[in-house]
Amino acid sequence: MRIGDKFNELKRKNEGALIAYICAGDPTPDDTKRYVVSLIKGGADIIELGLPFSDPTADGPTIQAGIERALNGGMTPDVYFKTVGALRVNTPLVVMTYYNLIFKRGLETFVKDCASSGISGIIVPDLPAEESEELALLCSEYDIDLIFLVAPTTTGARMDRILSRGTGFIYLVARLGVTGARSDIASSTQELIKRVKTATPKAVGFGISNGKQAAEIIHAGADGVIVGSAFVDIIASGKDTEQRLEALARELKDGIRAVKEK
Amino acid sequence: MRIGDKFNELKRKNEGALIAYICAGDPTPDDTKRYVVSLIKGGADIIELGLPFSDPTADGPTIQAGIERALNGGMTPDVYFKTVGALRVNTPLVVMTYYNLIFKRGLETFVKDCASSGISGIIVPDLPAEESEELALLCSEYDIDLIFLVAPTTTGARMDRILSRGTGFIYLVARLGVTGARSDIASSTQELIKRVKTATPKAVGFGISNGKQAAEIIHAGADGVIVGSAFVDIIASGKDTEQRLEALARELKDGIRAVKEK
Amino acid sequence: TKFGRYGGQFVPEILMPALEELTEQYERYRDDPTFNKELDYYLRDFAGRPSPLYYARQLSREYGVKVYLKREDLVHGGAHKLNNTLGQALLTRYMGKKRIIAETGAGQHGTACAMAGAAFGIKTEIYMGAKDTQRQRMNVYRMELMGTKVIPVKSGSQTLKDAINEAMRDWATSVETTHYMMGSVVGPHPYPAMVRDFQSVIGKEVRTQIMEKEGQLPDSIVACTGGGSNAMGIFYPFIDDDVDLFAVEAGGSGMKTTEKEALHSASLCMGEEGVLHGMRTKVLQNKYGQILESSSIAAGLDYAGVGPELAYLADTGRIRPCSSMDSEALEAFHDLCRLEGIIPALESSHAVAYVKKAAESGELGDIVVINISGRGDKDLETVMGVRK
Amino acid sequence: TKFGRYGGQFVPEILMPALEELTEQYERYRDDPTFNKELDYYLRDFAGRPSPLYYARQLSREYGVKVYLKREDLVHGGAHKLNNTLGQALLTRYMGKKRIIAETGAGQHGTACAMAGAAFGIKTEIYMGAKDTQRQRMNVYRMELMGTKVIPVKSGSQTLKDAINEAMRDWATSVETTHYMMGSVVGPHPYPAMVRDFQSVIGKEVRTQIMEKEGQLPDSIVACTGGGSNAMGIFYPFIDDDVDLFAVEAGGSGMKTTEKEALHSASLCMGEEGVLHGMRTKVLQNKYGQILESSSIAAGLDYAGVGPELAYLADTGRIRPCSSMDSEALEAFHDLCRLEGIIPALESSHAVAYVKKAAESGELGDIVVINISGRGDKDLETVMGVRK
Repeated sequence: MRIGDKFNELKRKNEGALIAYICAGDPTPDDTKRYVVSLIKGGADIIELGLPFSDPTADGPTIQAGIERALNGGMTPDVYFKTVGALRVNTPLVVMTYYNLIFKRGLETFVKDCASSGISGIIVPDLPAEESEELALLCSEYDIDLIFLVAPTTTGARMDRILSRGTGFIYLVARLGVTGARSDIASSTQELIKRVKTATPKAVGFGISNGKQAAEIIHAGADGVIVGSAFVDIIASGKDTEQRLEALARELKDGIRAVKEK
Repeated sequence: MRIGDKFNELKRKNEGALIAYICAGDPTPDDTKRYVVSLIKGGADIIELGLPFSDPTADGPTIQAGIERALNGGMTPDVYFKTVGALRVNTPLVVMTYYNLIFKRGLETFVKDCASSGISGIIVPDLPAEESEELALLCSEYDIDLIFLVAPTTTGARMDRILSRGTGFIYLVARLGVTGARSDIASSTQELIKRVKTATPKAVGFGISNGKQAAEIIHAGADGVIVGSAFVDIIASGKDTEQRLEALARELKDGIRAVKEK
Repeated sequence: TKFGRYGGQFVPEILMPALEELTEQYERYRDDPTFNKELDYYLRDFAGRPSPLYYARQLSREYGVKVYLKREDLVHGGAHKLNNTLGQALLTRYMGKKRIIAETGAGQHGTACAMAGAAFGIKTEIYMGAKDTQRQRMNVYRMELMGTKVIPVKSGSQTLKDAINEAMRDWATSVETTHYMMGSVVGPHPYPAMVRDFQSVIGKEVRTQIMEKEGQLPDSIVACTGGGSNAMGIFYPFIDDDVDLFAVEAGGSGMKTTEKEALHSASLCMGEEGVLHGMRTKVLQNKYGQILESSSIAAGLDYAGVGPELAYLADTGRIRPCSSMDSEALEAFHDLCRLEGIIPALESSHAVAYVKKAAESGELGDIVVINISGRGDKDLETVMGVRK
Repeated sequence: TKFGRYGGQFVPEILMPALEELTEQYERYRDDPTFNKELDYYLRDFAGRPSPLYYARQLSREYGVKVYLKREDLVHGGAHKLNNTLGQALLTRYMGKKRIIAETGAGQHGTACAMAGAAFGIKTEIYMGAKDTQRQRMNVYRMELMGTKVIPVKSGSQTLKDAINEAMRDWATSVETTHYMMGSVVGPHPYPAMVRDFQSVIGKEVRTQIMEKEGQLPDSIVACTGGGSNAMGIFYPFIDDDVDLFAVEAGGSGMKTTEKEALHSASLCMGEEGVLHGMRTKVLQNKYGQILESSSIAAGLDYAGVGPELAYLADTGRIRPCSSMDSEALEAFHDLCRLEGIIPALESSHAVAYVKKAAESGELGDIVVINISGRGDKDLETVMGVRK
């Protein structure tokens, strides 16, 4: 399923999107398959599947630990595409990874592999718009969304460039910082949501871990909420993982739904 | 007894002198009194009594160790003169010490104390002729011999200055080095004995430890032999000290006598 | 912002404005007379520049080539590192930022940051892997003495890699007030160019000094290369001259790699193009693009990447990448100690070692300048350990 | 050969000819243009001179007086020691001697000898108390790396005092081929004058540098004083000027003495006239003239005597002896680290400490030069230990 179709579907239902991140292969590829199902059961609308890189400078310690577990569990790009290809879900899948893995595989090969394994979008946290032209062209050619991030520090010409190039959704970085669960939603996040003027759906990530926060984000005007560390924390604990992933997804989705229902 | 008188007496007997060094107060002042008696019984003609200084740079490790024992045994200049004053021997006594102890006591006081405690001569290994004028004048005034050293490296004007200033005897340094028992008599020593042309008796020290060596020295033309480390070694061992001091003195003196008897 | 196809800015969006600002500010001040006058002052009076160019008579005789040593070991702190941190600290002041952060591995760059931070009275915080803080207790203490806060990083392998990540995270949350101090000619633009410029004082001095001593430029210049800041610093002012430039990488215990590790740190010689730490460059990586653990007896060379400009210059043939093994570097270390009374850093010993083996073939010409990028006091324990 | 009534040559006869020869040779070469040109070359290219005179902005503000730091910490080896050993090693070569010996306590002078010996290719042997060789393992290793033989002395207390004795004994048996390298302005003539002359490069540079920076001479110069070589080196070129000269001794843990020990090392302040190590000078001694064990947190100041010229200049009132306690030196050490990013030797910290306490009274005037005689990397363990 395409990301845009999912957002359109949600729009019709007057509902915000829950975008759930986990790291593929954490702790094993088979686990990932089951976890994805749990997340979808709980209400996740889009699944972001991290492809683990050895030097994840843009991730916080929680997700870094997940990435290490995945690498130790044998996750490689080859295994990744096989694992993803084997998922039979009617939910948009997005790959999140660092540029070197894409670069090393060859940009076109990577995009092709995404397309053939059913991936709808690509997020590359260390690839700013300025360096993205080649990948953007290929994504366009293979009908894959290239999703960009905007940060509270993003302004002016850079903002315009990103908004004009991003497809699928725009990933708004909730606050100055990196991924990891935080307890409050900064006013800067609300400002950012207002500042990003685009027809492309806006999803907010970084630091969201419960239904209340998710509701605030949607209430502030976002089209979706991205949650990662909170899910990865559950995987790290290794206890009742599937049930708890599903339960957290449900709590988040309920929070999101509550806003628009009001 | 004056040193000159002793050498005259020995000359009449056609005999070389044995000058025995021990460190006063090693290991206690009372021991020293007994050791002096043993040395004289064995045949020592002149006794050199070290007054221990904390930093004996001109002495070898053997004598340095004796000095440390003496200092630990409570030897001070005051105790020294008391100890020496209590010796009732008819043998010339010579004090050997470093200049700072003399300087600190006051040159005149020191020389007076020597005179009143029955000391006939002073040897100061760290006082070369150039720095000795004041002390020499005082010694002359109080009728104490100031004994200088000459070394194989001493030549020319320096030799003349030393020979003109030295009284009692001239202390010839047997070889390049510092005090300590050595097994051979260098040819440089024989040369040195020939080079030192003076009416003052010549005694050779540094590295003499047995009768054979003593004999060689006298044979080479010296008027006396100075032995220190070999005696201090016996004291260090702490076994049958008096007997062994006496026996070594006897061996040395026998060696010395043998030369002139031939 | 690129060197051929190398370089660029591969960083999270959140850092892009800071890099833009830094680029703009650096371009504003790099040729500013007031800025440069002040920097020159600190380089001279605080760091002790110029460092001498010393003719190594005994070493020359032993190696059979005329060897000059550029004495960065005499710079305050004991290495060339301070040239760069002084420049960046001054820039921090000019930019009106109030805080400096950086990461450090063995502690060399951290110490240089601490010195510069103290000299300019700017609050300085250094991220360091928790394991490294234990292994390098003295350097931690040094930094703390100079008022720098050392933050032990307990995530991951608790070493440099994790310190980099953590420092980047900090910067991402503090860019408005904080300058991130890169320690080598690596990272996203403008760092590779900026650090090169700050380090170019080395090569500029060599040019003046060798003209005074020899009346001509050297035939070759040899410098060890990890990230490559001492190499770029001494090479750059000669880039348009007929001088051969040798970038000596750490050959470690052999030019081999496994799936996860390289026995060496020779990114120029053995690396493949990739993207790491914000730059496109040559990287030691496996077939999937995962970065390999590199290896070297010299902590300062132990890096899986290399400055992008060096990658570019290697491709164009302007510099000649080569390597010395751990054992060769150790031998050269001993040579320099014994023959000249100079204890070089193990890093710099790699450059000396290359001269030792290459001199005979004549490829170095008659006059060689070796960059002695740092002193070896920090390495005595290591060398002692090897001897046992 | 005397400074007033101080100085002289109080040594065993066997050494007198060697001292005569040394005096003669030194007088021959001290003004020889070739000798001096060659020495200047080594001071510049090998040792890294001139060392900067650095205006310590933050320290000045904190202490309330304009403080300039003479940066001997940047000299090769990390202290002013090399100025002297280079001079003496060159003289050794000019005298045609083939071997250098010396004694060392903590290893600073020994290392400087080793560096100079290696630089000139002269065989070098260093006597060191066996206890010191264990406590200062790294310095022993440093010397050995540079080809110097370190001879552990097992007699007596197995420390510096015994090393001095043993080195003297060696010299007594080897004077014809061997030069004895004195490490400070102490010992018999010509050492105090010769070492002072070799160290005077410090003061000469300060004169030029302060004129450039301030257009006038400083009001005062402050230097730590153990044997006194860094003090004489910086004082001497100002001896005829209207500049106050402060010789800061180690106050240790208090200005008290027992029968055998002093809690300090303040020979100028508290010593009495005596004869030690070949010279007449002020000495810490008991009523009988036995030398006291001195004490200081700084190994380089821990000496019961002092250079005879300093004793003379103190008597004439030309220099002002004073002292800083261990605790004050430590505080100043931390000040300089934190405020300026310079880690000073604990020795030099005594000078800084005196400025800290004296600045307020105005006795130092407006412009003070402190001789930072060495860097403090060697002292980190000590300072760390105190902190605990």
